[in-house]
Amino acid sequence: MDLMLFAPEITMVVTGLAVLLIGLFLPVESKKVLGYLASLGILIALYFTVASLGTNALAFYDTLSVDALSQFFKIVFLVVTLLFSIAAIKYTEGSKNTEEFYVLAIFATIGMMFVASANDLMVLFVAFELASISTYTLSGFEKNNPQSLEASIKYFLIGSLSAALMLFGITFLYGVTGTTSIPGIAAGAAALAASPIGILAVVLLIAGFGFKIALVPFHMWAPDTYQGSPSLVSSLLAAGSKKMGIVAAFKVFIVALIALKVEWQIAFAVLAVITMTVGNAAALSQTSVKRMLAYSSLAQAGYITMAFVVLTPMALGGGILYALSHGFMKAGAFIVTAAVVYMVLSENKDAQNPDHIDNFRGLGRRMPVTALSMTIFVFALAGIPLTAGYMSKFVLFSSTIQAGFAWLAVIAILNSALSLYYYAKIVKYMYFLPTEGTKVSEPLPYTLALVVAVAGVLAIGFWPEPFIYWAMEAAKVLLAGGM
Amino acid sequence: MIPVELYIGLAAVIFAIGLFGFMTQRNGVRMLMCVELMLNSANINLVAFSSYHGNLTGQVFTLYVIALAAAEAAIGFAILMSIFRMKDMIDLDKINVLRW
Amino acid sequence: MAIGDYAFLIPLLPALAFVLTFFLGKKLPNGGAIIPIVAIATSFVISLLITLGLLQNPEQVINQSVSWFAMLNLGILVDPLAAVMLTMVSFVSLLIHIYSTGYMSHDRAQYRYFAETSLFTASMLSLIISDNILQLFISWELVGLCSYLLIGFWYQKPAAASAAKKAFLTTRIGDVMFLAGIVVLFADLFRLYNGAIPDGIFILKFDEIFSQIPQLAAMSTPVLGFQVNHLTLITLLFFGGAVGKSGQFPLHVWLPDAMEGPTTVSALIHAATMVTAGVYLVARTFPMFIAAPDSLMVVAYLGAFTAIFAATMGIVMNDLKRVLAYSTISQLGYMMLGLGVGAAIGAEAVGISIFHLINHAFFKALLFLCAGSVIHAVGTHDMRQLGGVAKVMPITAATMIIAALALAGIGIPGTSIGFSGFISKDAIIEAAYLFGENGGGWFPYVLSIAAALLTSIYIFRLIFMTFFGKPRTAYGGHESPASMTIPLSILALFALAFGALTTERFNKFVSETFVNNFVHMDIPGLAELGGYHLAAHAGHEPLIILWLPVIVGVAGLLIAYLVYGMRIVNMDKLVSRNNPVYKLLYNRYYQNAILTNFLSIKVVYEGLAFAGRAVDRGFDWIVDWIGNISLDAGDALRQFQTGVVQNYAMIVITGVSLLVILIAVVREVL
Amino acid sequence: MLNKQFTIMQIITSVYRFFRPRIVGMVIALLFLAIVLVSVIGTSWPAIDQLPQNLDDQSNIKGIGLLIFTEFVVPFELLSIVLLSAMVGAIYIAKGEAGR
Repeated sequence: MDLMLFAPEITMVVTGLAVLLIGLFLPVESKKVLGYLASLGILIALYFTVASLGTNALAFYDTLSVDALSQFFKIVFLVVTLLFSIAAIKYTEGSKNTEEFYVLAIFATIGMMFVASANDLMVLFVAFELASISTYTLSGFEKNNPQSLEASIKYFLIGSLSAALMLFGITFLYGVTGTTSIPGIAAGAAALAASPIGILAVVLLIAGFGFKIALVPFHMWAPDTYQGSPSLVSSLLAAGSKKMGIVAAFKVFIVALIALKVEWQIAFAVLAVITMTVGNAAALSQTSVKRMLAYSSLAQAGYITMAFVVLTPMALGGGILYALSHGFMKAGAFIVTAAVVYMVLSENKDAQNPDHIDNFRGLGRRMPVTALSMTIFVFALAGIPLTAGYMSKFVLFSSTIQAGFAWLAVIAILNSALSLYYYAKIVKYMYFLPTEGTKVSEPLPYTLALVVAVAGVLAIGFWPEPFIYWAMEAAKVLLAGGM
Repeated sequence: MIPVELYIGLAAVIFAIGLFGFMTQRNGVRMLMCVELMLNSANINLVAFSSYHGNLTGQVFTLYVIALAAAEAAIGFAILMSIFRMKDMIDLDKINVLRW
Repeated sequence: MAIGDYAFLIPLLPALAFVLTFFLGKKLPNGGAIIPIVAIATSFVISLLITLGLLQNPEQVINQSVSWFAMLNLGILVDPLAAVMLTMVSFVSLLIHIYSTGYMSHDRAQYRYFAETSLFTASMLSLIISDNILQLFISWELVGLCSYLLIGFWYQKPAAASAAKKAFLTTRIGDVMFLAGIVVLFADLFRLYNGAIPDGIFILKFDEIFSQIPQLAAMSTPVLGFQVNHLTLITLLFFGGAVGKSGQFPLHVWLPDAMEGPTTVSALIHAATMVTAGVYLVARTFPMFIAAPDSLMVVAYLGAFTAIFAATMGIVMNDLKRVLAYSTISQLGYMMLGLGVGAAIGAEAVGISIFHLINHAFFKALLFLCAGSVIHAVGTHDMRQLGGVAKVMPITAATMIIAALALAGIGIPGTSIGFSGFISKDAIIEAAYLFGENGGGWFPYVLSIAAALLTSIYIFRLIFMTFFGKPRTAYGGHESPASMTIPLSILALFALAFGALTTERFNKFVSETFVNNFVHMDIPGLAELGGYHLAAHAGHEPLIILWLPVIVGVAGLLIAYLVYGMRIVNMDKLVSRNNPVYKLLYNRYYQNAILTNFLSIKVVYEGLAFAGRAVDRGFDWIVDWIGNISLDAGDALRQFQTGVVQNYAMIVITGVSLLVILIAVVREVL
Repeated sequence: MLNKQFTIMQIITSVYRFFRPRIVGMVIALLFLAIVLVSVIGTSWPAIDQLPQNLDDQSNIKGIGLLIFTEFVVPFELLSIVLLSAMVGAIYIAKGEAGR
């Protein structure tokens, strides 16, 4: 077995441990080094992943598989963590606990990466929990801020509940088929499809994954947690761990449970419609930008979920591409709020609700680069052409129509038109409303992270061919296993 | 031999009790206990199925779940402690600043 | 190297100018106006040379494409239609830029103005030059975005910010329809190829789309018991986009409000760039329209209706710029009508419509720039406070009168003597007559004649109230600087003579768009697909038909002179809140109230847009009410988010239970 | 019109108080339990005939150990990271700041 297949994971583990150990011996002033170290490690892992694109292998008694799908999502997770890690250089400045912040994020990413390559439900479950447990702490990282703690405990409790539900569902799969390996379950799925327990198992698994993806009605924690957590953690949650739920659902439903296709297609059709509508409607009147982004992220999850309903190679490719685009857009948007929160707090230490939309007034003059990036991100989220969001939506929606789900596409298009209202609101606040504030200097790490994210958004928007190609390759993996 | 349905039924009842507690208890620690209850009901399932299938996968899984439950409990208690330090109570229905 | 190889520079140079101006403009004199002026001038020269080349040899259209991804491409297409549009847009935009150096000289954010206008021009040029529908759509969105920025240029003014938002959101409704049309088209084409698209075929490229028209026309889907032809559906969705962009009823509401930007921006929007995009879209995809049953009928009727609808409102407006805005809507209605009558005259319709578009661009830009000149000098745009301006500003007055004569369409029928507006508008009205004669219904013809009368009345009302008589209030004022009057004079020259000089060549030239080395469309054959009967060649109309437009034009002039010049009727009695007709017109048919009411039910999105505005302005109680319902729905949804984690768990478990039951039930039913 | 939101909120809270969360929780938990039980009873579970198979060695520790270090070594290794992560997290969150 070739250990190089797991070079990205190994690099990440080594990076995490190194950050943790070195952090113990560094004085507070020089802890900045940890940020550079972590970013470097993530970059190396990213390099290994990109370099091994196209390989195809099973490893560790077939419990892990390396294929186009897992590689694609590993890239998504690593990119998001990279953005997170660059931006966190500023966020953790002067903190005693830099190493904890980084190591938890890196461990969470490791969990996500293993979910992406899991070929066995046991691996999948443990890796899922690794990502969850690490992020529980991260979201409560500002432990003297009641909002952060509240976010953390809510996330934790609903997360544990969902884990229990998911585990309960997995036990039934194991009970019927006698194995936890994904191909094994696929082989024995005929028995599942014949019995009512199949439906229950499907729904329990949807609840478990839906918690991470934030599908209505399993989304309740998401707005609260995204709002209360440190903005950077929200970016990791919305852009990274949400995708983990999606890739897990891809694997489990499309590969393992294709025999129960009808059942979960019904469920996902209902959930997709409800999720995008609730997300957009509830976002309309939010005043906290983070909360608005959280609801918008619900809506985006709803769009991606359409891929499960349509289930053609192109739709799956669209969904997978959307996952990558959303990673860039959402991570970027949350990093912008992080920069704004930083600006507000550095002016007034006791500011309440630093992410309130009023603080975005006149941002176009106060922080021009940040505001411009935010404009690009929200336009991308709204699906304006020449951005990643447009390309992904185009592929996804047109494949939906093509597969004969015109009604679903109509709902989605109407929803995305509706969403422009609140995205435009942010732009309006940034560029059209006056402010008393003066220009502030933009912290370099935030700016750097934003530039990377903007580059990603525009790259997919302007030159989508390679991205679509890899997304389609990833989609082929799913359908080859299942159909 | 006891039919496997009875084991699963027991697990389901325990799971439902856990759910009931989770939905109605205010005290954070009790809610955590309910989560443990649910995880352990899943463990009963796993072990029962493991026996009835004659393979050990389920029992290995059970061990892992126990370890995960421990890790989860550690985090949960830590967060609750932090909350208690700040507010002098852990009634979670009163912690609702973030809403709407 | 042929000049055609430089065609890609036409949109690229202004785009480059945008970047340069945006970053360097602050440090240069005049906000760096010289950069966009040079860039656009170069674009103009290239376009002009290409047009002249095409005039020599109309067969050789320029088409260069690069593969973008999979089956899509980026590329440029300069055929006669695109060439004349490019030349006109770059020319008018150039003049407006030169004029702006004078007009905007007092504004601190000049550099931002010039950057945005040059991006605006670049987007419009790239829209025209696109050789595929997707690129056209992207530019289309960019145009919308720029208009948002420019209308809201003075964003400190709440009215401007709100108008910008209104323009953006209203045209967005059209954009959504356009996008839906593209998506349907894409899906259909994909299906025609069974998903296996050969290499080197770009399915959204125009020649490819056009070559599939017969197959598309054969597809239909039952909707609510009707067989909906896919081509009709697609073209109507496209037309929906054009309705939004070109300010046709009922999506015209944004255009009058768009006056809140600088007057030069209004000129740019109304004459050269934004609103003509919709007409251009329909002209560009004309082969699809003519092969689609009923689509052209919708275009003709809606166009005619918009023409008269806007003209009636033009009569009662007191704001100089608003009269012109409604005039634009009305004239756009004529252009749409001109395309719609293609049902009777085939490809020639594109010729006459685009001809009117070009002439309109000249005289409407002139009207706006003159109005800007007056406003710049006098400082008000309420006509009731003006009067006798001709004495103070002779050049402005003279050029404006020429523009008015052109708009009213004064000339001698049967010859090519007349103001440019006459030549083109007359052609449209005659075509509308043919349209009626060939079974299209007389409604468009009657409305277009009536609208011609009203047009003449409102524009001369404006002239008499503003330039003649005695000053009604004391205002200062002086003739504008040369940088402003020279563009005026040039435009006046074009308004005077362009139509007369080119009428022979123009129609033939533009109608050739669909027959050359790029596409070879059999327009009569396609018309049979669409079920339209093309008439024999025009020119056999009764004399009265030829003369009627001019007669009503002159009649309008006389009426306006009698009422506003001589003041033989006491308007104060008529113009009062007690006169129900005036009230109805003045409140613009209460259209804001009715429209918002209607649309927000039909299109939740628009309702919300207005709700947002209603909150901003405390504007209209109906809107307020409906907006509240939408927001309440959002609020009601938010109520579930109680913030208590136990309730969250309840919802999760309830969701799980219900989902299980739902799936079980649905599976039983299926 | 002072605040519609407020009245809706009041209705919801009063309804909520009226029903008492326990009853709602009970109903939901019972519904869930019923669904699980119905599904379980409606399913025919596969089972081996007798157990344990090997009467000589009733202990399965060895088997589990083997499985842990062969087939399921990946989750085992992951678990070590989970525990490390939980430890770091729990210590960080629970650690009191000086002066609080």
